[in-house]
Amino acid sequence: MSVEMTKGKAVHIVVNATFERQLIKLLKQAEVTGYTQLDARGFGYSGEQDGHSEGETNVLFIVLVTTEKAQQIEESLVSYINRGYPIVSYMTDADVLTTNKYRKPTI
Amino acid sequence: MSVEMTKGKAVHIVVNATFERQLIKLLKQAEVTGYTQLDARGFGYSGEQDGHSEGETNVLFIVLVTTEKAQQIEESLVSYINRGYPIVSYMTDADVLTTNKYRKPTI
Amino acid sequence: MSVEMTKGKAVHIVVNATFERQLIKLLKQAEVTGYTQLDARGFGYSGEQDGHSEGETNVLFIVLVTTEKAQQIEESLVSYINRGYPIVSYMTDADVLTTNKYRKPTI
Amino acid sequence: MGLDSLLIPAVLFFALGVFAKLINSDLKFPEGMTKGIGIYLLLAIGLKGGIALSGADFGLAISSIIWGIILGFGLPLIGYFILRFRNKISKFDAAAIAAHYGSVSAATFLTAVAFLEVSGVTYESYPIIMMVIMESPAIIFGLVIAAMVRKQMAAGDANAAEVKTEWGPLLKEAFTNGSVVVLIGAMIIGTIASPEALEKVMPFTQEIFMGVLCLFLLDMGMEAAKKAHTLKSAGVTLVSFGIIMPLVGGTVGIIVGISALGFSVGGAFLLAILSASASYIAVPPVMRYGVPEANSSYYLTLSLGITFPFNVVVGIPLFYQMTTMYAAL
Amino acid sequence: MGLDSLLIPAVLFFALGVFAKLINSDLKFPEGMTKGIGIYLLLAIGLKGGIALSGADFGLAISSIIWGIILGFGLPLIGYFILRFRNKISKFDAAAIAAHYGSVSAATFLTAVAFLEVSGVTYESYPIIMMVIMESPAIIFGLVIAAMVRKQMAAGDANAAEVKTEWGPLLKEAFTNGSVVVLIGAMIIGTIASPEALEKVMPFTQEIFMGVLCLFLLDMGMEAAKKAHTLKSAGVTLVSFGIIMPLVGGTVGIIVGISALGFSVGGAFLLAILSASASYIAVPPVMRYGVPEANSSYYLTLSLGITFPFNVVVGIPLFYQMTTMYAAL
Amino acid sequence: MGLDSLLIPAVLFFALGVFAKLINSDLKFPEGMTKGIGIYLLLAIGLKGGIALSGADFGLAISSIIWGIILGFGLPLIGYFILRFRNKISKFDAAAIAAHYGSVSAATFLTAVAFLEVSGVTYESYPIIMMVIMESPAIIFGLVIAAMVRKQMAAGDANAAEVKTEWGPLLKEAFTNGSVVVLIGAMIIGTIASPEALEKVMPFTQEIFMGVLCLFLLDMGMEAAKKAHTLKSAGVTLVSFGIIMPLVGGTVGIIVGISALGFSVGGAFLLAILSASASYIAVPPVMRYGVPEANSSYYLTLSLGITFPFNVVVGIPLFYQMTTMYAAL
Ligand SMILES: Nc1ncnc2c1ncn2[C@@H]1O[C@H](COP(=O)(O)O)[C@@H](O)[C@H]1O
Ligand SMILES: Nc1ncnc2c1ncn2[C@@H]1O[C@H](COP(=O)(O)O)[C@@H](O)[C@H]1O
Ligand SMILES: Nc1ncnc2c1ncn2[C@@H]1O[C@H](COP(=O)(O)O)[C@@H](O)[C@H]1O
Ligand code: NA
Ligand code: NA
Ligand code: NA
Repeated sequence: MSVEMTKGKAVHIVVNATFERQLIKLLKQAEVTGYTQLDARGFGYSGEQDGHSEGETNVLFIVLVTTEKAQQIEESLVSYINRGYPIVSYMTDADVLTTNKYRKPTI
Repeated sequence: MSVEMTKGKAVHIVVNATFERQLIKLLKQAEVTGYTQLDARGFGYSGEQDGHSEGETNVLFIVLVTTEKAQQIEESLVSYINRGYPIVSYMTDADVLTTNKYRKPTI
Repeated sequence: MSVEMTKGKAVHIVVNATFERQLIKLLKQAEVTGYTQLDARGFGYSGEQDGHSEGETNVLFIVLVTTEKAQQIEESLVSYINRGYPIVSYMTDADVLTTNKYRKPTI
Repeated sequence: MGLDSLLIPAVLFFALGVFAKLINSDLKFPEGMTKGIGIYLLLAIGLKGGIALSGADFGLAISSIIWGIILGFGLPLIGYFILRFRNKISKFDAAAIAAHYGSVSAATFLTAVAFLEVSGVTYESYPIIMMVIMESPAIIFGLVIAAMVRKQMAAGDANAAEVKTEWGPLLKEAFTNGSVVVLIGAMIIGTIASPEALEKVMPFTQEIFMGVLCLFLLDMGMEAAKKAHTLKSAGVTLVSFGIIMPLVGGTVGIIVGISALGFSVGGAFLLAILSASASYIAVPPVMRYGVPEANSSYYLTLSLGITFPFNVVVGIPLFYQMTTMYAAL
Repeated sequence: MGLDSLLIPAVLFFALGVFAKLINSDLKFPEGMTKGIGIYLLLAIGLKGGIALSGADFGLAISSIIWGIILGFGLPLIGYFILRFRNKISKFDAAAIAAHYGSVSAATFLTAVAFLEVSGVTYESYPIIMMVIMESPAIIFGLVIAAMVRKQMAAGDANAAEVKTEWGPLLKEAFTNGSVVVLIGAMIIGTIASPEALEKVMPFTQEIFMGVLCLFLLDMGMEAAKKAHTLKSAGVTLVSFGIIMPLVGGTVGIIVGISALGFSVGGAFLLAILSASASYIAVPPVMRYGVPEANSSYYLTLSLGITFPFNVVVGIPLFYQMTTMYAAL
Repeated sequence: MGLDSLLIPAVLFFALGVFAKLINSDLKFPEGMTKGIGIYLLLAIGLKGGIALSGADFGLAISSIIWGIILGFGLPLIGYFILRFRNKISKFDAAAIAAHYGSVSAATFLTAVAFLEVSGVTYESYPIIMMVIMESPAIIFGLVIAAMVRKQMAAGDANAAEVKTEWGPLLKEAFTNGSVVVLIGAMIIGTIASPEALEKVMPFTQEIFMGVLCLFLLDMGMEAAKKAHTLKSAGVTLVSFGIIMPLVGGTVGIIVGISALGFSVGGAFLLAILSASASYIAVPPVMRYGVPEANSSYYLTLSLGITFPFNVVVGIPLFYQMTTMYAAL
């Protein structure tokens, strides 16, 4: 037998650690059922983020959602990017394992 | 000249740190040639995992494998999810760089 | 309204922490506009990397670029892999959020 | 006396931590800092116990160990029945939670020690051995009960094979648990190492100890406050258990300490604290892995969010009073 | 005297850190180590201040607090106008940078304390209170100015709603900031905790303090050198501001310390250092989140890359001389 | 005497760490904790050396440095030939491994110091300078040999350009290596800083030193046991090298210490330990990057999994005996 997977999107969002709380708020507003966070460093328009202090640390969020919700989340980020927050986001197709007695994660 | 890449899957598995050893066992049983681990935090059905103590830390595994092996790994997770372990997994298509004199990684 | 996303590649590169500086040089040579780094552990041909000391730590780089640049980056890695450096790389399709007044990130 | 316990810096820093989270401060210890301090505290207290032991009475040490094992299995059993009493808590949850209360909280113990030292009350070193001993039985208890429940359910279940427990690895956990190894290892080292050599490590393990404890409790305070947020999800039954169980355990501890082991007031009080306290470092990971069927968000909410603050603020002065009175009988 | 300040181990380790980065060494502190040490330093200095306070003069304490608030708002205002003077720096950048200079650098302050102790100069404890007080007003200043600038711009802007500032959370930052909470909390604990209990934490918070500071400054030296790399991107105006502002602040601090508060040379000198120093731990994250329009790479380049080294190497001996001379008038 | 060395807490904690991994305990230090402790140890020992140096004999210091360089190049050369003797180990592996044995292990050295202090044996400070000196030559040795081998191979190779070594960055590593910078930097600071100021950092760098070392060795014990797991993959030749090389190095060290430098038994013994010990912190990362052709899993298996435990358990008492006997000739 083979498990059937649910097609969805893995939305990746890189933000500065100081924006972490705010992003979680946005994700809860978008009613995601869960997310995964990874501490990261990086480089971009706003220079190098070497993780030395909180303000210089990035956080990578991975959120498994439906294509619609993915779109909705990306939209919610735009205004913040325009206000100057260093936010980079991209999404990839993802086959999510939902064959389990809880049918989770609900994407 | 351009390197040719091998088509495969990048299997992502998020588990609680206390399940790390067991997952590695499962991966070795599935005869994967390697894996990458990242410490993570997150949120889901079993609440918030803030990384404060071992039991509240997640680990994200990324495993490059063939589509068949990917299926096999996902299957091996189901029974554990059904027993209550907080495990979330998804896979994405991946073009793996195998053009090297070792032809590695063998996915 | 819906944000339009730019199609590109998310290049993933796993290297030993001792190769971090060199990889950043390579990425700058490839003129990438940014990258994200995550500290990682892992297992492969060169054994287990448990993150205990610098030489046993991995770093996962994620770079958002165009398909051409992705190819170019992968090529630049081959000679290093052939010289014995433990490097594993793969790329996935990525829809990058570039709808913002800075039109960033330039992939 | 009660008030005094609140004037111990360690306790005040715990309060500061709680306060910081209540006002939703962004104060946050770097990843791993608390784990590191925790290892230090266990190492230091283990050494202290070992040194004291080298000059201790063998017979009393043995009976302390035996009583430690009895309490280690007895307390979680009591806890389990209290939890199952009104059949509101699932058997798995009851087993996992009971295990936390059978085990101990080193930080609570250390705060109690600080309390005694400030109050200038002497105490025996035996409770330290008992603290080491009491880590493991409770873990075994929780894992065994859970396995039995599983078998029970599997009876009327087709794919029973699936739920087969691997005893070995699970029971191993009870003895190879990191905290247990450091604590018992350091104690042995404290007993066998040459005294003049031990002298040289004292500045690190003894002199700066109380200060480091303050840092640790500051973080514990923040964690406790965070867990308290999830109280409502736990429900009245569990929350009240978080208060009742330490009272029961503390009382048992006093009786055993005074009547069974003939400890001084200081020693019996420390045993009361051990019995009243619930683990939130050693046991949770073991239950997470060993009893996945239990709701993991309950453990820490109870042991760290309710019982720990209760013991530090109410328990320490209360049990001290009770011990003094019981000893005076 | 000037030379002496450079013979303080803490300062020498700062130099070592700078040197390590200049030769591009791979020396690197593990993630979180500096954050952890930072919490320790704040906790220790807070306690020290609190203990000193318990024996301090109430009236003078109050006027110190009031002057702390005045300087906390006054200094960034001066800084803002200096920055905006030639209209080369955007209003947002000016507001964010000025906030850093209104606030203080604990490490600079501690190095100054080390300097005094080595030189055997006594000092009052009031500057420590002022250090606590001066963290917040500057933060508020920066956030308020930025909000005003936003409104101004929004005036001629269609989607103004979007830029609406949420005052609550922003101002909260000024008081719930982690550094502020630890510092003020530890100070209160130092005042109310029982002296004999505090005795027990001294070995950790006082005796090893200067040594830990060396470790901290070693890392700060590396960071400062890293930031210095980005100097050219900052431009002449900003770089010169990083030198001018501490001179202005230091002078103001001396005058207030001697003439307004009647401090001794030691106390006035410490106040000068507070006024001259710029924050690089507490304020940057707040500005990152609160004033996203400002270029974040400027703050640390200025406060850590220029002003901190300037104060440690030039400022400390210079301001000490100036204070002595002014006090002699 | 031999037994005594095993009663040093530091050694016992090393044993505890080994034991913890043997019983497969889940004990684990948080990420970065050991790196942090390592920086502290280097800083403290560097300062100690510097302070001692300020009162040392210049001539003897110079000859110590010269002999340090000679040993730093000589020992890995000996090691390289032993490894290549039966042509079973590739040239790259031989070069990389030899480099580890030319360099030193600070923890082994510190354990030896603890051994002397407990035994009440005095020792000169020169070995500390030599420890600093001996880090670099071995690194250069390994990189140079590897580069030569590469050229050799490239001779009959089309795309030789590809393997061209960038000398600059590689050799830089030998001198800008983090451990070297902290050690030599702290030593200089210890020499030039004002004594009264250094007094203030002693509680941190000297008093708690031996205790911190215990924590460090606990983790080293766990790592050593982990590496030992991979022994079989290393093969007999390498494993035996891990025992033979320290014996050779130690003997050379004793002779140089007594006959060439005229050290006391304590000093010569420490030099023997330096020569016998293999690096597992500074050198591995350099070889990983500089000699990618070598099998990286060998280095740590040998230096940490075999040679370190051998030196701590067998080497320390053995070399002490040998030194005493040789000195008595
Ligand atoms: N092209 C890119 N690929 C991957 N990550 C990026 C890229 N550009 C920016 N980032 C990440 O997003 C963060 C913020 O980007 P920026 O706003 O450009 O400073 C950086 O610190 C990186 O971690
Ligand atoms: N929708 C989701 N997207 C991304 N990660 C998730 C999602 N749901 C759960 N996770 C991750 O999986 C872990 C366990 O999930 P759960 O079993 O739902 O508690 C969480 O702590 C998250 O790190
Ligand atoms: N099949 C794989 N899937 C995911 N990550 C891998 C795989 N193989 C190797 N890696 C990662 O790449 C690193 C170096 O690989 P290697 O050169 O095979 O030792 C390993 O430590 C892993 O983190
Ligand atoms: Na208990
Ligand atoms: Na200031
Ligand atoms: Na050596």
